[in-house]
Parts: sequence; structure tokens; C-alpha cells
Amino acid sequence: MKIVMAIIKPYKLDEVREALVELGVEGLTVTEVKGYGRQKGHTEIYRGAEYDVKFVPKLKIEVAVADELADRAVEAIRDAANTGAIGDGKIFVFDIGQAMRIRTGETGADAL
Amino acid sequence: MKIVMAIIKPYKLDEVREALVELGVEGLTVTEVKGYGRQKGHTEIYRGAEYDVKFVPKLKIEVAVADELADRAVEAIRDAANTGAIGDGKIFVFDIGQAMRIRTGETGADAL
Amino acid sequence: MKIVMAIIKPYKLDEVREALVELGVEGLTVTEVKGYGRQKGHTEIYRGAEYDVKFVPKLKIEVAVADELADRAVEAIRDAANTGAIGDGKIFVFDIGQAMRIRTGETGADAL
Amino acid sequence: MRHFLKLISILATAGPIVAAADPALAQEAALDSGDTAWMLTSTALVLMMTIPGVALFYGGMVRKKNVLGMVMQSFAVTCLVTVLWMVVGYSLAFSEGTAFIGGFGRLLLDGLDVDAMSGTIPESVFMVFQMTFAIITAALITGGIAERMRFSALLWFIGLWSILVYAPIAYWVWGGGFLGAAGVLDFAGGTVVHINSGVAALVAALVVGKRAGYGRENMAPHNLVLTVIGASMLWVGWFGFNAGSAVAANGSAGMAMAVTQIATAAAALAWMFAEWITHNKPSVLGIASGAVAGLVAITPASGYVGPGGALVIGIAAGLVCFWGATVLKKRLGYDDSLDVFAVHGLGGITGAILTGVLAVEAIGGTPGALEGNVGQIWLQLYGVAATIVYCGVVSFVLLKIIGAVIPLRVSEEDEREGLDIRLHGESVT
Amino acid sequence: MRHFLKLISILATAGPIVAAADPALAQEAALDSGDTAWMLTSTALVLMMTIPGVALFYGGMVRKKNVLGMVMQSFAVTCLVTVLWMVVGYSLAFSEGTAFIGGFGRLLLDGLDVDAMSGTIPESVFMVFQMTFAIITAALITGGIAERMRFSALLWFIGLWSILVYAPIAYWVWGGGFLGAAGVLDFAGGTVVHINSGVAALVAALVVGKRAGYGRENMAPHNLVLTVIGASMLWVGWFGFNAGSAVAANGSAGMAMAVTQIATAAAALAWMFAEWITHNKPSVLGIASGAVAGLVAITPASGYVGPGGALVIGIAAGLVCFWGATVLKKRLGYDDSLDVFAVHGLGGITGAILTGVLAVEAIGGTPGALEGNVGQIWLQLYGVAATIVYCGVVSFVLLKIIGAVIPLRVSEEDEREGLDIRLHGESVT
Amino acid sequence: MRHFLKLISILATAGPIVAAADPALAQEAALDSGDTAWMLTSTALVLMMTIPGVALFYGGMVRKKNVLGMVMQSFAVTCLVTVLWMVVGYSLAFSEGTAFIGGFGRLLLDGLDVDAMSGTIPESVFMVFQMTFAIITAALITGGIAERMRFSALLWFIGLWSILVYAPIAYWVWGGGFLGAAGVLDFAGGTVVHINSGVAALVAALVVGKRAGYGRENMAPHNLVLTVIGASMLWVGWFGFNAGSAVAANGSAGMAMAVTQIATAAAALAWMFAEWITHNKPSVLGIASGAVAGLVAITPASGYVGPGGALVIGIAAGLVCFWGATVLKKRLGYDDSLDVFAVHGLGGITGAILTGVLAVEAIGGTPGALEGNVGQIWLQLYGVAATIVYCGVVSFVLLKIIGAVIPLRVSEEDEREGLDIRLHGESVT
Ligand SMILES: Nc1ncnc2c1ncn2[C@@H]1O[C@H](COP(=O)(O)OP(=O)(O)O)[C@@H](O)[C@H]1O
Ligand SMILES: Nc1ncnc2c1ncn2[C@@H]1O[C@H](COP(=O)(O)OP(=O)(O)O)[C@@H](O)[C@H]1O
Ligand SMILES: Nc1ncnc2c1ncn2[C@@H]1O[C@H](COP(=O)(O)OP(=O)(O)O)[C@@H](O)[C@H]1O
Repeated sequence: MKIVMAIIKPYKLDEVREALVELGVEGLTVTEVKGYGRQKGHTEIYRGAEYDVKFVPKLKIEVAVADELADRAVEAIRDAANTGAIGDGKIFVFDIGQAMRIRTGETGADAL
Repeated sequence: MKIVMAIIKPYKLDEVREALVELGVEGLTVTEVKGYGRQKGHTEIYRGAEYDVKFVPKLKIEVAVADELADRAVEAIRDAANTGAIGDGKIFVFDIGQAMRIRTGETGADAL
Repeated sequence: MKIVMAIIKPYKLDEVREALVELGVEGLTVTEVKGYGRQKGHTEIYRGAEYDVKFVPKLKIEVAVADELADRAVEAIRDAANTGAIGDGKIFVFDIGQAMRIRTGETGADAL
Repeated sequence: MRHFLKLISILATAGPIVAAADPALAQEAALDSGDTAWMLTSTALVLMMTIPGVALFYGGMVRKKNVLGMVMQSFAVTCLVTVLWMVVGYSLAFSEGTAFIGGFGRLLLDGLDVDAMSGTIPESVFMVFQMTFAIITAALITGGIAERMRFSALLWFIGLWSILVYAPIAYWVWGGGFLGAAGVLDFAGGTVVHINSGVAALVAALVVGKRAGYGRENMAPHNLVLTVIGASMLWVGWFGFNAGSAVAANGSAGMAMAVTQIATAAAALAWMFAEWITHNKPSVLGIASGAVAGLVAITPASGYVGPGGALVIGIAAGLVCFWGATVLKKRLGYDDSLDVFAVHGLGGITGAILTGVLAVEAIGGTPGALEGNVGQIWLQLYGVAATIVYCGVVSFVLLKIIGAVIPLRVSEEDEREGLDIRLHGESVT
Repeated sequence: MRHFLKLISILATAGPIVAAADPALAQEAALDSGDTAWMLTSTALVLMMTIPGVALFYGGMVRKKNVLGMVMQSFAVTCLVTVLWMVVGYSLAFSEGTAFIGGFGRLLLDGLDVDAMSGTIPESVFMVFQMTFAIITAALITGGIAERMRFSALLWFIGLWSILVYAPIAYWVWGGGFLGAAGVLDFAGGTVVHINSGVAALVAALVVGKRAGYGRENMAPHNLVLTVIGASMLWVGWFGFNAGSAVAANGSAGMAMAVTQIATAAAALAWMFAEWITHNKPSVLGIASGAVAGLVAITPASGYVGPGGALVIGIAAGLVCFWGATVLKKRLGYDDSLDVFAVHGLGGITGAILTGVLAVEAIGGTPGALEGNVGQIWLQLYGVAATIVYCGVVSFVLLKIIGAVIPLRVSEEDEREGLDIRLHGESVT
Repeated sequence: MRHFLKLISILATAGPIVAAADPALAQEAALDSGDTAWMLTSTALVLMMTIPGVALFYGGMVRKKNVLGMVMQSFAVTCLVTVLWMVVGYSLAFSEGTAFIGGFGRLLLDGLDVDAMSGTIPESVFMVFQMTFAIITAALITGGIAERMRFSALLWFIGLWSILVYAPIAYWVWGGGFLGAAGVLDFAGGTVVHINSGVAALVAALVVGKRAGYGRENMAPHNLVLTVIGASMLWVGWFGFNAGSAVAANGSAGMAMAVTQIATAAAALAWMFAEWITHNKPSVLGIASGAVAGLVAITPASGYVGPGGALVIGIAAGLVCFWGATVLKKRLGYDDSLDVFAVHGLGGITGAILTGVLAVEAIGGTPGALEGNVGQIWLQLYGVAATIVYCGVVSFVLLKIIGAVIPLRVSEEDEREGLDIRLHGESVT
């Protein structure tokens, strides 16, 4: 099994979720994060003081999938999250050794 | 070493933490996340507009443990977080190649 | 490729980011987390009720780097985040199988 | 009531000759410290309705990324209208003129010195009291174009609107103009303030267009606690608005306060139960919206009806505005973001008409249809129609002209990222 | 003081015969615009104490998932009690009746027309002023059952309670009933408002039961900034509450305001230092709670004591209520979520008794124990006991009856997820 | 104006002989219920300026970890100054004394009984009204040392300061002291309140030192919605501050309200446009700061200038304070965290001087330089200088003495983690 972890623009969440669900994915977990990268932040001004806000709000999506689904999940996320603009984000994939559904104790692909 | 990463219901945090501490775990890291899965969200109504909130608040726990502790940590989390109801969450386990304690520079199992 | 994941004290973020940028890292992702460990939390008192807040605010930094950069990234983070006080945090490193830049579809080290 | 007092004050301050000629009149124009105390207070209360009242009521309803931009609009409108009112608005609305517009006698407040009187209170107080009405009317409009209008375009629109739409309509009803003369009843501003702002907001929402993602994306209010604070301050401040419109601390003010309280509570409960029945849950946004609907509807009636009439007006307003915000708006498909038209426009119309039905001669001096004076309903409709037509047309033209010079909307990227950061360089953490 | 004024007003408005017979009395009943101005203002201030005052004071103390439900309760209670007061409450509390309950002479505000007077102010103003007291008393109760009571059951309870408990007790003390007649001193509502709401909240907390997880889970207040705003508005509004209870703008009102300010500050400091000493840190919740405790305790005394007495009452209230909220509550183990009993119940009792000790004849016309009138303490205890017993019993019975028909509590799942989403379909982001 | 009234009231209450001797004077001292109503209201309004006004205005500007500590300071200062004012402050500021300090005639409010008068209002009301001025002046100072001062040291400083600095300066100007006698004009507290607090805050900021990380770390305001609420309440409450300083409900009060409104709006717009031009974006913090700058600057002038003068004062204050907060502060490098000196100090100086220029004899009885009385400018500068020197020196000495006993600052760890958790054991989630 693998975890596909993607950093995306926040307003793309619904599209990404729908794309994954279409693939047959039944669950995923989302975290609010701040990203630093090529996309620039903004400047805030308070009376005399200027603050460069270097980080941009992003969402991190983590979805655990069976090995055979991983590539299609990556493609699905890419298609849904791609706008062609700087800051669209990244996708990383890594292996997991075990998965368990807490409610039932099922493990492996059944747990997803 | 491994990282055991669990998605749980928020109010189970204290029980899970205590179960892990009993096992000898000395640290862990918690993140507020939103989960999508079999458990349904809710509907919010504002004047005429209805919004389906598809995501449910969850907590993600990450705990790095020595290899030999991993299975027991999974069991401990499962026992503490299980309510038998849909949405209890998942546990994933993956390998880490290195760990370091920033303060001392210790690495490996000593760092945990 | 590897992901270097560090739990640090919040006010160290800027120093850590700068240290990584100096190394040539071009992006990273930050998450607000709460940590449990040797560093104690605090007690809050509300009228008669006392609540032990067991968790301490921390930041989690995730940075994907080419294999050859991983060790230097760990060192850089360590140097920047180290204050010598309890609670400075941890660094974990794990392998990723794939990385993709959503905007361009580039993969591997080019995606970072 | 109000323009009557105003007339008296104009007569009374018309010069020492008049005053000397008629001692009874002169006496009416003597300063009453109690009336003055209440009007000073009312002025503070009505200012509080806009800042922080409307600012919070609206600020809580937008998405978090736009909250500062939203409260900024109420605050900036307050400042802008203050200066314009001093320069020209007050003169156009309350100095002697034709049937349609006041004159330039009070330009830059010329002649408004420390002894000038308006009835039993200093004219300075009357001038600021009326200013706070001009302010809130303008601020209410910002709810219609929330989350997308360019700040500079908004300032131009509001500035011109307050001179070209608000001042004339205030004059028509209270300043000595044709609607007041015809006998249209509007105690505290059902037409002047609420129908006026509701129509302007609707026109602006249509001209500026819908928010990006409207109907698809989640645009839920980010913090209804702010909205409840705002609604509460509107309610409390409205005592100054309605009871203050008696321009005296007397039985008329007392009764205006009583009916305001009753109608507001009734409307809030009506909306709450209507929502509870139709959507299964009573919401805090619903009850707060209902309260504002009740406040709006009782406004024109507050010096003319009794407690029973207030109950009827409240229930009617709660139901009509609920229908407007949940059914009508959906059906017509416009994006009046914070329902200014549904609450202030429809609420104002409901109140204006029911004033004609429920007015009690013993209270405000004019009987309504229930006391046999059916014609009052037609008079009220006349006032409503005049306001809707004039406000609608001029607001539309103004927006088109401004839009030809500056874009009315922010860029899509600004809208996406939020007005707070993009327009004002600030954010709430 | 108040029921005395009320009596005068009843006499004075009893008919032209009386008035004609005694010109001095007739003069007392003439409208005073200054008094009216102050009472209009006071009414606005006391309404502000509940919305947004109590709403925020309480809203900040609950967990985030329940904040909208909490402010909703204050808002809905305001609306409900307004309508009930208009329909029947005012008549039961302030129209002529027996020793125990008023009559039906003012049902639906019958006869309260625009010229009706109450002392030197319009009766309409007096009626709304008193309404705001009925509102806040009911709203205060919601702190006892916060975070778990079913909204519909709460509305039934509050509605019946305001008719069957509040109105009679108000009548006993101020409306012409037996407690006032006996000489019990309660200037602005120590018994009627505070002991009453405190006892009702305690009974409700016991009957409804503890919150799920109470004593184990972290139930820390989610946003004390809201609580401080609420406490501040309570403080400011309380000038209307206490100084307004003089029903005039005179020296009595001025002194009531002065002693209110002093007692409040003293109580806040007392609580703060007590906490600083015993728990090592002065908390903002502590100082705000202390201020409210002081406001509560000075309430019955405010027209009767001087600055020195106020200082004593403030310090005593701060310490007693601190002890109640931190020691007594723990020992007895009930879950009065937001300490309504500790602050309003105990604070009210402290104030009622100390009024008997510290009253100054030269100020309010009645001497206290320190001036030799020891019996006043017993009278005060009599008032306290009557209120506790009647309120306790009727509140209990009401809750049991309602609970037999509708569950008083939400389901455990609703409680876990929060009232905002589950009962009202909304959330704060 | 004010000390003039005060003198009258002292004369008038000096004993029955005086009163009997001069019926005209006696009549002036009769209670006026309208004036009293307005002063009761004004007192409530000015209290609201501090809690929740200043508390929120400041609370929103600090980082989230310090917001409770910040609002706590305003709240605690309110309580502390209340008690000290009652004990000694009022006596020192307003009872008969030398040219430099009042006497002990009103220690513990001795002799201030329910019938004591101050002009046409009860002295109790005058005493509390003045108390609210002492409160806000002290609370304003906390902005200078925000986010780093030890709470206990702050209480010591504020307590001593209010006795040793505030009370004397209030006496100099309003209580019968040498500045008032010399003819320095300060209608509502430009020197006494604003220059005073601004200078004290600057001195404290310098003595206590910069915040850790100042100039390097992001110290952006965490929630400007709170700041806007605060600024709005300051604005609304300022009607009580300025129009209340007429100590009557009359034309002077009315004109004071009008000029307050105009100057505030003008200053807010001036700051907003200045920022828009120089930093490309109009910020909500900017417009709110500008409004406060305008309120400050019109304070000394409010009973003396007309609408035109108000416009000039407003624009000048907006620009001067904008420059102070954005340019001067950067250049001098001090860390006056929330710009108390730039807004209150510089705004107060601007207003004090322009009062000397723009005063209109027909309004306040004294002509300004524009009406030929150039000497008034020198008088105003004299008042400014006396305040700056005395306040600066005594504040400095006080801080040095306190700092020798208790550390003025929290530990660096406390500062890092935030005052909320470390000093008060609470946090906002
Ligand atoms: N090396 C990295 N490791 C972890 N996250 C990264 C890395 N590089 C970029 N990111 C994340 O991806 C986001 C987008 O990256 P950015 O460089 O701005 O644009 P793009 O992906 O289009 O080149 C960043 O905001 C950050 O959250
Ligand atoms: N494939 C997955 N990848 C990542 N997270 C998942 C996945 N499936 C479920 N989750 C997480 O687990 C939570 C619980 O899953 P859900 O399907 O609702 O219930 P259950 O685990 O009881 O079957 C989800 O809210 C989500 O956060
Ligand atoms: N085994 C672990 N797994 C995951 N995170 C950990 C682990 N141990 C510590 N942490 C994280 O590192 C932080 C610092 O750890 P702590 O024990 O307080 O201090 P130190 O790292 O200096 O020994 C914790 O707050 C927690 O977030």
C-alpha cells in the first residue's frame, strides 16, 4: 500500500476529492498547511510596519491506496489540481507497511 | 524505526495518549485534520442556502517508535480509539530511515 | 528522494527556512501541530477548574529533497532549531518513491 | 411627525419677528434640556448602529478572507457621509427649497450656530441626528455587493448616492417635500432609509454581478457571533432611531420604543419558527435576521401604531422577509449577498403599507385603514413607489457611469484571495 | 424606593378626581422630560446587558462548538419574554391585584395608551424598562444549563418561568405585593433578578444533570475576549439598571451610579487578589467574574447605601462569590456550568443582607443595622427566603413537568458534536 | 468652561448663606433633570470607551498570545483607578486647594452626599463622570508597554501615576489650578487626558524597553475586527466625553457633538488617503487610527470651535498622527507598541494648539488667533509644555523607583510564550 500525499491550492479541494472518489477511493484526510515555494506570499502593512508573509495557504491531502491504484491516484489529483499557475503544488508517494481500520481491526487493502 | 500514524476521533485523544505512554512511548505529535470517509458530515443552512459539509473533524497522531514497539503501539491505539462506530479512523505504519533529537543530536532509537 | 520531517519550536521557523534555502532547497510545507514530550505544558485555571494542557504548540516542517541533500538538510535544520532547551524537537527522514510538480507534471528531483 | 416638528422649528427660527409675534410658538422653540438629553443620546445610539452595528452584522456573514474589507466599508462610509452631509447633504435635505429638493441655505452648515434651534433642541443636535440616518442608509447598501466590489468604486458610488438619492428622498418625506406634504407617513425612515437602501443594494448587486463561485462554492458566514453582536447593537440602537424620531422625550417616544421592542421580538420569533418548520432547525442567523426585519418594518409605523399593531407588523415582517431571503431570492437568482433587499427592502415595504392599515389616530394623529381611513394605504403605496422608482433609476445610472470609468469589481484573483489581503493589506489570523 | 414611586404613580394616575383634589400630587405626575430621557436611555442600557451583554459573557465561556447555541439562547429569550411580558407578564407584575399577584388590568397592555403616566415618565417607558429586567433575569438562567439543554425545552421552561416565577416575585417586591409592603429593601433587583435567576439556574442544573465528561474533559472557556466584552457591557448597562431604578434623573440616581461603580471595582479587585493569592495568577475570567459579582451585590443596595457601604459590599461580594465558584461548587459537585448560582445567587444574597446592615437613612430613607435598625436584617432575610423557596419549588416543578413531555437534554451525540451544528445547523469557523 | 462650571458649583454649594444671598446663583445650582440625564448617560458612554472600547482597540492589535493580558490591563486599570479616585483622586483633583493641587476635603468622598450639587447636576454624577476620565487616561497608557510589562509592576505604576500625575494635572486645568486660571483652553481633556497619556506611554515604552524581536519578528495585529469594534465604541462613547464636558444638555453640548463627528471623519479620511497614496492600500487599521486621532485632536477644541474649524483640526490630526506613527516612530526607533504617543500625544498637541488658532468667541466665549487673539496660541503652548514636562518627569521617576523594587518586564520566556498563559493562566483558542 502507498500513501499519496499532495499539496494543493485550497479551492481545488472539492475537485480533487471528486476525482479520487471517481477512482474508487473511499476516504482521505486533509490538513491545512502553509507552503513556501516559487509562488510569492504577500506584504501586510500596519501603520509603519511592513511584514512579508512568506507562506501561502495550502491544503495537504493524504490518501492511502492499494499499490495498483497509486499511479492513477497521482494522475487524478494532478488533473484536478492543475491550473498551470505557479503554486499548484506537489504530489509525493511513499510506501506504508501496514494499514488498519480502527473500528473493525481489518488490515491491508481492506482497511482503506 | 517506524512512524505509526493514526486518524482518530478528536475526543479519543487523551485515552490514546495514555495508552501509548503506558507502552513506554515518550512523545507524539498531533495535528488537527478533516476526514472524508464513510462517516457522513452534516448540512448547514444559512437563510436559503444549504451547504453540505463533507468533512468531519479528526485528529492525526504521529508517533515514532522503535521497530519492535510498532505492533504494540498499533494495538494500543486501536484499543483506545475503538468505539465500534463508523468514523473511528485508520492506522498506517511506515518506515523511517533516521531520527534525531534536535537538542542533543542523538540519533536512532535514543532520539525518540 | 526523501522527505525530511522536523518538529520544531514555532519561533524557529524563519531561521530554519533560511538555513534550508541556503542549502538550495526551493520549497517546504509547514503545519501547526501540538506536541507531547519531555517538555511540560502548562496549567490553565478557570474559576475553580484547573486544566492541565499537556500539549505544546509546535510546527512540523516537511521538505522533500534529493537523497544526496538529505543529510545536509537534517544538519541545517538541527543547527537552526537547536537552543539546547528541552522541547527543541525531532527530525525524521523517510523515503519517497515518487514526486511530481502538479503544474508541469515533472517528476523526480526536477519536481522539488 | 418629524417634518411637522421640523416645520415648527423652521417657523420658530425664522427670525425674532415671528418669535416675538407669537409667544406660544416662541415657547415651543425654547430649549428643553430633557428633549436635548434624549436626542444627544439617540444620536449616539444611531451612530452605534452603523459602527460597530452594521459593520459586525455584515462582517460576521462574509467569508473570513473578506471580514476586514467588510467592516472597513461601514467605517469608511461613516466617515465619507459625515463630511458630505456637513458640506451639502444636510442643506439639501433640511433647508428650505422646492417641493423636490432643499436649498443651499445650510451649505457647509452655514448659519448653524450654537444657538440655532430645531423645535426644542439645538439644531446642531438635529443635524447630527439626521446625519447618522444618512450614514446608516449608505452603510446598509454595502451588504448587497459584499465580497466583490472595488473599494474605490464603492466610495464614489456611496458618496454620489448619498447626495443625489438620500438627501432628496429625506427632503421629500421629512424636509418639507411633496411626500410629507401629501400625508405619507414615515415616522423614522421606512421609505427614506430602508426601502431606499434595499433597492439600491439590489440594483448594485445586479449591476456588479454575482460573486465568483456563487451557488457552487461554500459561502457560509464565517462567524455568526459577530453577526449577533451586530444585530444586538442594531436593536439597542434602534431605540434611538425610532424613539429618537419623536425628537422629544415624551409619550410619543415612549410608545415608539414599546412598539419597536414588540415588533422586533415578534418578527424574530416568526422567522425562527418559520425556519424551524421548513428547515428543521432554528438558526441564530435566522432569529437575528428576523429581529432586523422587525426593526425595519416597525420603523415607519413606530409613532403611529399601538402594541397590538406592532405585534401584527412584527409577525408579518418576519414571514415576508423570511420568504424573501429564502424563496424569492433563490427563484430570481440574483446575488444580493447579505439580503439587504429581502430584509430592508421588503421589510420596509411591509412596514410602510401596514402603517397605513394600522395607524391609530389617538397615537400619532392620523387614522389608518382599520379606523376607516382607507386612503392612507394608497398614500403609503405612493410613497413606496416614488422611492423605489427614483432610487432604482438613479442608483442604476450612477453605477453605470462610475463603471464606465473604474471597474466596479475587483479582479477574480483578488476575489479568490480575499479583499482583506488584496485591497487592504491586512488579515485576521 | 421603586415600589414607592410606583405607588405614587398608581395613585396619581388613579383618575382625574385624585389628581384634581391634590395639586401637589398632580404635579408629581406631570411628565418630566429629563426623567423620561434618562429612563429611555436606561431601558436601552438594560436591553444591551442581555443582547449582547449576557450573550457574550456566556458565549465566551463555553466550548467553541456551543458558542452559537449559547448566544442564541440569550437572543431567543429576549424575544420570547418580550412577547410574554406584553401579553400577560407586565399585568401580573405591575397592575393592581392581591398581596401575592397583580391583576389582569394591563393584559395585552390594555389601557396603556400614549398619555398613560407612571410617576413623571410615560407608562410605556416604565413598561419597557421593567420588561428588560424580566428579559435579563430569564437570560441569566441559561448559564446554569449551558452546553446540554434542548432548545425547545428551554423555551418552554423560560416562557412558563417568566410568567409563573418572575412576574409574581417582581410584584411582591415592586408591584405592590407583600414583600415591598413589609419593608424589604430591593432597590434594583437583588432578590427579584439575581437570587431568583441564581436559584432557578441551580435547580435547572441539578434537574438537567451534569455535562457529559464533566470533571474529566477539558471544558475551558474558548474565548474570554467575548466574555470581557460581555462583562464590560453588563457593567456599563448596569448604570441603567441601578441608576435607572431611581426612575428619575436626580441625586438618588447619581448616588446609585456612584455606589455601583465603586462596589463593582472593589469586588473585581477582591476576586482578582483572592485568586492571585490562592492560585498564583490573576485571571481575566476572575476579574470579570468579580466585577459581575459586585454589580449583583450592589443591586439591592444601590439606592440605600453610600460610597463606604459600597466598598464593603463590593469586597464582601468578591470574596463570597469567589469562594462559591471555586470551593463550594467543587465541594457540592453540581454542574452549574457558568456559575450563575455562585455569582448571582450568592452575590444577590450577600447584597440583600448587607443592604439591611449598611442602609443609610439620609440616602434612601431607611436606616440599616449600623444606624440602629437591626430589624432590617431580618426583613432582608425574609425577602431572601421567600424568593429562594418560591423560586426553587416552582422551578423544580416546572422542569419536572416539561421533562415528562420533552427530554430536557440533547442526545449524547448532539452534546459531543456541539449544539451549534446539531441544534442550529451552523458553526463558527 | 468646565472649571468655570465647577467654580460656580463650589460657590453655589458653599453654604446656604451664599445661596440665599443671591437667588440667581441659587437658581443656577438647582438640579436640572435634563442636564442630569445627559450626564448620567455621558458617564456610561465614557466608561464604555475604556471597557470594552480601549480594551478591544488595543486587544486586537497585539499578537494572539497576548490578547487576554491586554484586555485584562484595561479592565484592571478601570477597577484600580475607580477605587483610588474614590479614596483620594477626586479630592486632589476637584476639591479646594492651592494653585497646584486640590485639598483633602473630599477624601473618601467625604461630604459628597445625595443632595450635593455640582452646577445643575448632582455632585455624585460629576464625580463619577470625572472618574471615567481618570480611568481612560490610565488605560490608554497600557498601549505603550503592551506585550511585555509585568502585570504587578503595571498596577503599581498606574495606581501611583493616577494619584501623582493625573489628579494634579486635572486640577491645574479643571479643578481651579493655575493652567485654567491662566486661560488655557481644554474643553474635554486634550492636555489632561491625551497629551498626558501619550507622554506617559512614551516614557514607559522607553524605560521598559523594546519587545523581544522588535523589528525582526512579525508582530502584526492578530484581529483587527476587535480593533474596529474598539474604535467604534471610542467614537460613540466620545460623544459623552466631549458633549458631556458641557456638563449640560444644551447648545454647547450639541455643537461639541457636531464638531466631534466632523473632525473624526475628516481625520479618518485624511489618514486613509495618506496611507493609500504612500503605501498603495487603505487599511482598516489606518482608518480606525485616523478616527481616534481626530477624536483626540478635537477634544480640547470641542466647546470652542465650529464645524469649519473641526474640519481643519481633523485633517491636520489625521496627517500629523499618520506621520508620527509611520515616519517619526521609525526614525526614532522607540517601541511604543500601539502608538499611544503618535496618536494621543501628537494628536493632543495638534488639537491643543489649533484650539488656540481656531477658537470662535461666539461659541465658547474665547476668541482664537484667527479672531485676533494670537496670545491664545502661547497660552495653549504653555499648557502643553507644563503637561509634557510634569508628566514626563514624574512618570520617569515613578518607573525608576518601581523598577528598583520589582522587575518592570516579564522574563523573556514569558514574553515568548505570551502573557495570556504565563501571567494569567488562560488562553484564547
Ligand atoms: N521541496 C518541497 N518539499 C515540500 N513541499 C514543497 C516543496 N516544494 C514545494 N512544496 C510545496 O508545494 C507548494 C507549491 O510550490 P511552488 O514552488 O510555490 O509552486 P510549483 O509547485 O507550481 O512550482 C509550496 O507552497 C509548498 O507547500
Ligand atoms: N484511504 C484513506 N486514506 C487516508 N485517510 C483515510 C482513508 N480512509 C479513511 N481515512 C480517514 O479515516 C477517517 C475515518 O474513515 P471512515 O471511512 O469515515 O470510517 P471507518 O474508518 O470507521 O471506516 C476518515 O475521516 C479519514 O480521515
Ligand atoms: N516519539 C515521537 N514521535 C513523534 N513526535 C515526537 C516524539 N517524541 C517527541 N516528539 C515531538 O517532539 C517534540 C519535542 O519533544 P520533547 O520530548 O518535548 O523534547 P526533546 O525533543 O527536546 O527531547 C514533542 O513536543 C513532539 O511534538
